[in-house]
Amino acid sequence: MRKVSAAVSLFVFWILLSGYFTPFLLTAGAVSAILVVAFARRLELVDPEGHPVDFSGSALVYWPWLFKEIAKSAWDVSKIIVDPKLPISPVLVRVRSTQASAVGRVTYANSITLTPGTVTILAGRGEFLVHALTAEGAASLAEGDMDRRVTRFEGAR
Amino acid sequence: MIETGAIAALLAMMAAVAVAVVRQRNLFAVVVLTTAYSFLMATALAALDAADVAMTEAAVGAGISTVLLLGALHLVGSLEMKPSAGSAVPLAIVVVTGLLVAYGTYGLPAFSDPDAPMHRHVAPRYLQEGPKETGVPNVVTAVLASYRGFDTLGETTVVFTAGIGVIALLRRRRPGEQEDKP
Amino acid sequence: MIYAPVIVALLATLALGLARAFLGPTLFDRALAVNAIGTVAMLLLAVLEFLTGRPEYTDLALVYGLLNIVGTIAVLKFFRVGDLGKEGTLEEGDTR
Amino acid sequence: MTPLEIVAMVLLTVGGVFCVIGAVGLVRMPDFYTRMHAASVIETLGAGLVLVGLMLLAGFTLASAKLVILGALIFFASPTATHALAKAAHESGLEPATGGEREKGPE
Repeated sequence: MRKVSAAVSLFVFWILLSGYFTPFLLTAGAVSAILVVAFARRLELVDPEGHPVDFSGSALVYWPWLFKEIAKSAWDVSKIIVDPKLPISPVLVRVRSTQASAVGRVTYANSITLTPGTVTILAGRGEFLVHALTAEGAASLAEGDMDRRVTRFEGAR
Repeated sequence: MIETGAIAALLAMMAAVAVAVVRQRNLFAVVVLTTAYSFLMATALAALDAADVAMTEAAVGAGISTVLLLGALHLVGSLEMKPSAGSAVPLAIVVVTGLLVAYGTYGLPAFSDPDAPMHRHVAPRYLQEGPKETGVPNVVTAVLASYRGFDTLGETTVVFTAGIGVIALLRRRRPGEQEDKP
Repeated sequence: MIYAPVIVALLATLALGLARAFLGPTLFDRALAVNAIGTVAMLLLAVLEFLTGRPEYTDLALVYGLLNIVGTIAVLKFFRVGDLGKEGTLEEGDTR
Repeated sequence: MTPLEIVAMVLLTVGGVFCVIGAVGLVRMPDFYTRMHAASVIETLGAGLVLVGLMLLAGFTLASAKLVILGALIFFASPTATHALAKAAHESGLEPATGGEREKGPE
């Protein structure tokens, strides 16, 4: 099932990149997609981690929220940069992560990094080391709102 | 107009990177700066409408050659020695050669001149007959993959090697797989 | 006309990024700057393709994006492990 | 210019301005770790607005689809690269300049 969905996504990707719909080119695309999946299977790359299709539903809920957060904090960081006084108070904090799976932890770590103002330096089991540009940024991360949302994202498959 | 300005700005930045690369003694930094140079070069080429050359520059310049240069650094160490002789003579040679090359460009047809010999030889045939003779929609692809197929085979090998490099770099270790100790 | 401001802005970004790449002082600063330069070059390329009326060549920008991350990871991996052939240490779950 | 083009131009310009702000931060910030935050402004808001602006101009076409793929690539690849940089810097012993307190526990 996962293999079929991987092959279909690759074929759609081919069509998007090519933009031609002649029988020869479509067949070539389909054959390439199937061959790539066949090789990837031999390399053991088609697993829940390599092609996490199970999360597509909950991603539709989580990503819009994440985009909003990114825009908000990017705006805050931009204000700090253009401020002549450069009001930064960088801190290193340890943040709890309650995700059970590797994909969940990676999603949380990447969400932290994507949000300007906070970067995950080390991502361990249950705890991340995060560098924050301001103490306020670190404090709002410690409240754990993002953590809860990622855990929900991970659980809702 | 704005395109010309953008290309000029890109070329100026490339010149700045070249100077920085020459002055830098740490070879790690040189490799990193060379990558930036390749990105600028590829963007300038794309702005000049040479999409295929831009693609190759990005793949070879920023991709495979970074990896190869780093491999070489592993063997030779990453600090460049100070040159023993002064730099006046080499600088003079470089300046004279550069001026000669710049002078040589005045002998070339104007940029994108439709009457240039290059555009009157085989190009019209590729443009008109290409899709019919090869069945490939893109003219550049038709020339590269069909009319100059053998030539391209070598290039494809390079791109393929770059792909293998990517897989080697991003490969994940399975649980239980032993790392062979050096 | 539509594209002029964004092209000027992206060129300025490239120049500032290069300044950081020249100044260093650590390898990481340079790698960070070049990573940003790659992203901005990608955006500039996409904009230039629209400017010249060939929006379908955005594939090129995709190639940049892919190579950008490969280059960054290659430099970092080399810096940490000292050899591109060796595997990084990645035990299950860990990165501490 | 049509209204759509005006909206696209505003998005492109604002995106470009955020790129410049990020680059200014890249030059102004005092140490490597703080510069990372500035660079992520370029990769999120700057790149995002420019791509959305271009998508408006492309309309519902293949070019738009490619721009979406481009956006997804940045969305997934850039935090990975940033994290790799941060981790490598941390492991090489580069100390972040923090305002006194270090490594607080979770609240």
